[in-house]
Amino acid sequence: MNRAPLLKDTDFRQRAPELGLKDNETETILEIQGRLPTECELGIFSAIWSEHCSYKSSRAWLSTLHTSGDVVIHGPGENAGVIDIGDNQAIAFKMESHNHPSFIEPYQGAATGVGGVLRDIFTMGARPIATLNALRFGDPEHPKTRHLLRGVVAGISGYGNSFGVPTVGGEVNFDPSYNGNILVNTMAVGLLDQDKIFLSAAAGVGNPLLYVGAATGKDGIHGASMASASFADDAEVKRPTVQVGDPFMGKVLCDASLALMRSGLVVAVQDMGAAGLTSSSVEMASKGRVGVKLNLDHVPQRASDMSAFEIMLSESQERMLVVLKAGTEEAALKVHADYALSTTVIREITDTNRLEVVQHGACYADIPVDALVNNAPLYHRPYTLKEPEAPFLCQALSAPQPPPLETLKALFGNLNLASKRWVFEQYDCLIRSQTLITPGGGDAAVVRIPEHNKAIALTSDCMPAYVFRDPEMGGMQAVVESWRNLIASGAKPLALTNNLNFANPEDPRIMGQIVGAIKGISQACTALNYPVVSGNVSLYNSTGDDPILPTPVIGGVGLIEDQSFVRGSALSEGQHLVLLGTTEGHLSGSRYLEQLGIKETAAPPPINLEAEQRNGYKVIELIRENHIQACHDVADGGVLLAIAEMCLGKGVGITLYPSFTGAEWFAEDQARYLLATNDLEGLTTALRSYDWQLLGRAEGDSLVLSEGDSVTINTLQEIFEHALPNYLR
Amino acid sequence: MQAAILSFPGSNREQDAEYALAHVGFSCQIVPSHSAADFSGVDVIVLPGGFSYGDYLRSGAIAAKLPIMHDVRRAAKAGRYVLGICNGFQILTESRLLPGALRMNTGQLFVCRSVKLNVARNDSAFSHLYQPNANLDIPVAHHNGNYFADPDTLEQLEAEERVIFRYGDNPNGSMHDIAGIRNSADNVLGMMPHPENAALAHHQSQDGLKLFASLAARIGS
Amino acid sequence: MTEYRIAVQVSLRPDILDPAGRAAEKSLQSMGFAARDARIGKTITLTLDAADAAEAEAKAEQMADQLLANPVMENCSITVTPRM
Amino acid sequence: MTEYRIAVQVSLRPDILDPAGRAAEKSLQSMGFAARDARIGKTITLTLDAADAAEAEAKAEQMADQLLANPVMENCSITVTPRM
Ligand SMILES: Nc1ncnc2c1ncn2[C@@H]1O[C@H](COP(=O)(O)OP(=O)(O)O)[C@@H](O)[C@H]1O
Ligand SMILES: [Mg+2]
Repeated sequence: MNRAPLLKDTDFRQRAPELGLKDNETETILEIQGRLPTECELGIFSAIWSEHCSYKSSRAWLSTLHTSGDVVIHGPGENAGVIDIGDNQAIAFKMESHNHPSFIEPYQGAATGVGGVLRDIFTMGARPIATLNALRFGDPEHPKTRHLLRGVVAGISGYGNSFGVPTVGGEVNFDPSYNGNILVNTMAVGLLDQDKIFLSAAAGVGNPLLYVGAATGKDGIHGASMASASFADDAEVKRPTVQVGDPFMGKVLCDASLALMRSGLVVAVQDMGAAGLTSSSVEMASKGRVGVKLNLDHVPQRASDMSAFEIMLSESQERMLVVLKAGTEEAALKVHADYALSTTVIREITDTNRLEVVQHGACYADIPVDALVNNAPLYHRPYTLKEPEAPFLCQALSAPQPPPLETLKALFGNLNLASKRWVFEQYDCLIRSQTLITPGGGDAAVVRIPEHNKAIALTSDCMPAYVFRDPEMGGMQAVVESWRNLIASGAKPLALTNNLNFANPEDPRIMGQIVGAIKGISQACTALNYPVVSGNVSLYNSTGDDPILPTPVIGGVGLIEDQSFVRGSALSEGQHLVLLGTTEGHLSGSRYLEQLGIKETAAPPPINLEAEQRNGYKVIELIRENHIQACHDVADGGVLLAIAEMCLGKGVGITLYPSFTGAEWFAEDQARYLLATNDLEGLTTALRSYDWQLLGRAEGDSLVLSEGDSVTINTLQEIFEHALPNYLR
Repeated sequence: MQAAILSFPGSNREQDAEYALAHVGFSCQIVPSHSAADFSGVDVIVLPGGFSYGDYLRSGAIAAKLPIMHDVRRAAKAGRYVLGICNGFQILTESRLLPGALRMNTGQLFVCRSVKLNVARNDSAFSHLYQPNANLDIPVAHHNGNYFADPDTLEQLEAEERVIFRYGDNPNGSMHDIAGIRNSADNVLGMMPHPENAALAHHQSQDGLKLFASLAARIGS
Repeated sequence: MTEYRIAVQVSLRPDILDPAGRAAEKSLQSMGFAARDARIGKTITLTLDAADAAEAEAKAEQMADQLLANPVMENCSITVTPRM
Repeated sequence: MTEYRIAVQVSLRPDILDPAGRAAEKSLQSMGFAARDARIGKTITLTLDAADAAEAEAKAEQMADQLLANPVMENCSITVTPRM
């Protein structure tokens, strides 16, 4: 067979760096191929070796994460992590970022982010049952922020609602460091049977390879690499184009894929995500230690003039690769025909361990898969760890401070703490009919498992301000906050996924943030037996020289064995409110100081993993013994804000007893929970030998401080609910 | 009692409907929309929520042109019950089984929340178990739920007492706060809110259950 | 047979309020443009073979009536151009 | 100052996927129309005061760039007609 022309040496050396390859990487390509590559081969190398696909800066550190445990069925490495929830059932889940595309085209960027992570879930054979999203935007007054917020939320809503998966939770925060680089992280969660998990390792020499779903177009070509531009003569044609999501096709693809998997015809499945056909075929071949031969003439194409390079690197959405059992093509096509889905055989599995790409009768790429994968660059980038400063405690504040209720009102009007109703009401949180706790109803979202009495709890968390001040403590904090949120909703935490969003890893200080955060995450996961089973790394998030705040988002999953253990955070008339945990008065990185305009970089609230375990396990027990009827963890904003949030749920007031004063109300010490009970005596007996204090009793229509100051719940409600809609008016 | 739940490509609340229907005693079959259907043994045809054909062009427009909609029309003429929920309501208006049209919400955003729903008529096969003027908590989840009809049609709907449900807190700009209407024979109902998501013990409200129970009682008797 | 390019312009009937147009207008105004009476319609363009322009137009009208526009709330206008 | 009527036609760039156009096309085909290459764009019409047509057009271009179209995926064309 003819071979496509090899690049000339000068072209090769010019194009390689344009595609993001470094000099040493360029040399390795020559060694592996033993000759100059074709254009298509160069594209394949640069995609597989991009930061996005190879994790070359973070891989060494990711391997130090705690990833094992009794519940883990598949840890990191598959399309999604899979954990055991009993009864032969499992949960597959994963978080993914779509930061850069969402900045360029917020609607489509966010929509395709949702579509991509949903494909990761159903590729494993799981039915998607929920999604969450963690969003970070710039300064609210930055000229682009409103537009980006509107577009991103509409995109998530547009894709998820149409696909038919409930979007049940997430977070939305604002900070100027995201002005030129927003973060759009989506977590998807699916349900499957443990004996029906599908993996991506291809097998069976001669088995047909099936291309399923949408046609390939010139969408997001080479999106996986940071390649800027101009591979070609015609800049207009090659300008990276935006990927457009088609949730309708996404849903059909999901239904048809699950049907095909049930049919028993399938050997392996892989979705086409970043680097499209390239990464999916290389991954299937590499994991199965086989070769793959692709005939691009059989790939459905949307444009008539697509080159092999473009087809291999297109990131068109809603596509999958499937390895079938030999001789079952007809049967498979029939399954797909029922869904009006187009499917084509694009050749087969070989025993060569090579990736061979054929187009128009010529060989456009012929690469040894093991060498391609095993020689992927791995960098131990230099890093400097930030020395945390001394903590900032309440005592350090000079008097006079504003009255607590004034601060409370100001905090409720702060977009970081105000109601996100404007966002989550655009998301269908009810579809599938199984949602038990909807956004705003509790610390975690809760979704029932049909035909069982159990449910799972889901949450996403990160406090970038803490991570910035002490990456290790901040990494730990994100893990323990998600752990607490699951517990407060009635769950036993099982495992987590993460999305590590950082700036340029070639800057040793940023690399230090990455290393520190991973260390912190790892310590917390180990101590809490709360393993990492999947995740994603997004680097180079900065605008010019301005890095984003380090943002390692944690997505947690917990199990509620019995629906009667589900707890919301709304306080009811007559209940007593107890604070569990110790308050020392840590203020650094707090919303309180931010509100007062006090700039500092002191050490964030420390995490005491023993205290976390002691208090967390106690709350799990208190819920199971029905000593508490509502529960809320104390997070950013501190105790008074958390109390007020509990009051807003059902619009009931509270009279507080003497406990805290001034800034103490807003300290952000960790390992604390607010417990609401109908039976104070039972609760306090159960809490003997724990550090707790009685805060007040739910009654009336106002929040009343022991000094007599008060504010009506109605007033708070209005501030809380109107802040975001007023901002967007 | 037999219910047929139509499944158009892009429908996504078939199962939600099935849970609620099964709860009041229907045995349900999910009927794919791509071939003709025989509804002779069926008591009620349900057009469920979702985004048939992606809601592309206009919500419900493409589904309304499918041949199976002729079978639905014939079944309705023959007196079988037809219930269109959300996208189902949009399909019913696009296929002229019910008058008017559903436009984009005035707020221009998708809206998912519980709304106050008033039972404007409890003399319908779909609502007779509700108290007169009962106020219900039932969720909506739609982007195009803003009911529109020309003045004559509206007048006729009111005169013939065909508005069955009205919003207490109109979430989408619907004219006359219309949330659900019936045909003059009272065997076809279209509504935007989702009674099937407020029907089961674990739902935040069970106010939608009586709609399905009303139908079951009427069919069973 | 000739190839015709058809454009079907679908607009909301003028007596019907157009919230999307209003919203765009408001944004434009807040950006300093003195725009008014903004309305948003859609245009469906497609290619069709027909014996002559009259046939192409007749088919386009049928498509508009039967699918592309909803007469309850929309008006439409059709342009037909032969494709070179 | 003259009143101008502006129409901004926004269409997806030809290499960008248009799922809505595809769905409409397939539906037309199954209804028996041999339509192809269907694409759905939008048209924003509005009224603007300007000294002359050139100014009106310049303003319309700014509005299109800054709000009405996203150049990474959409093309747009503008028509300006004085209002009688
Ligand atoms: N992007 C989002 N999508 C869906 N729900 C969201 C989103 N952002 C916030 N929420 C919901 O709003 C509520 C409040 O969010 P947040 O203040 O971050 O909660 P908490 O501090 O209790 O973790 C939660 O129920 C959360 O799930
Ligand atoms: Mg939080």
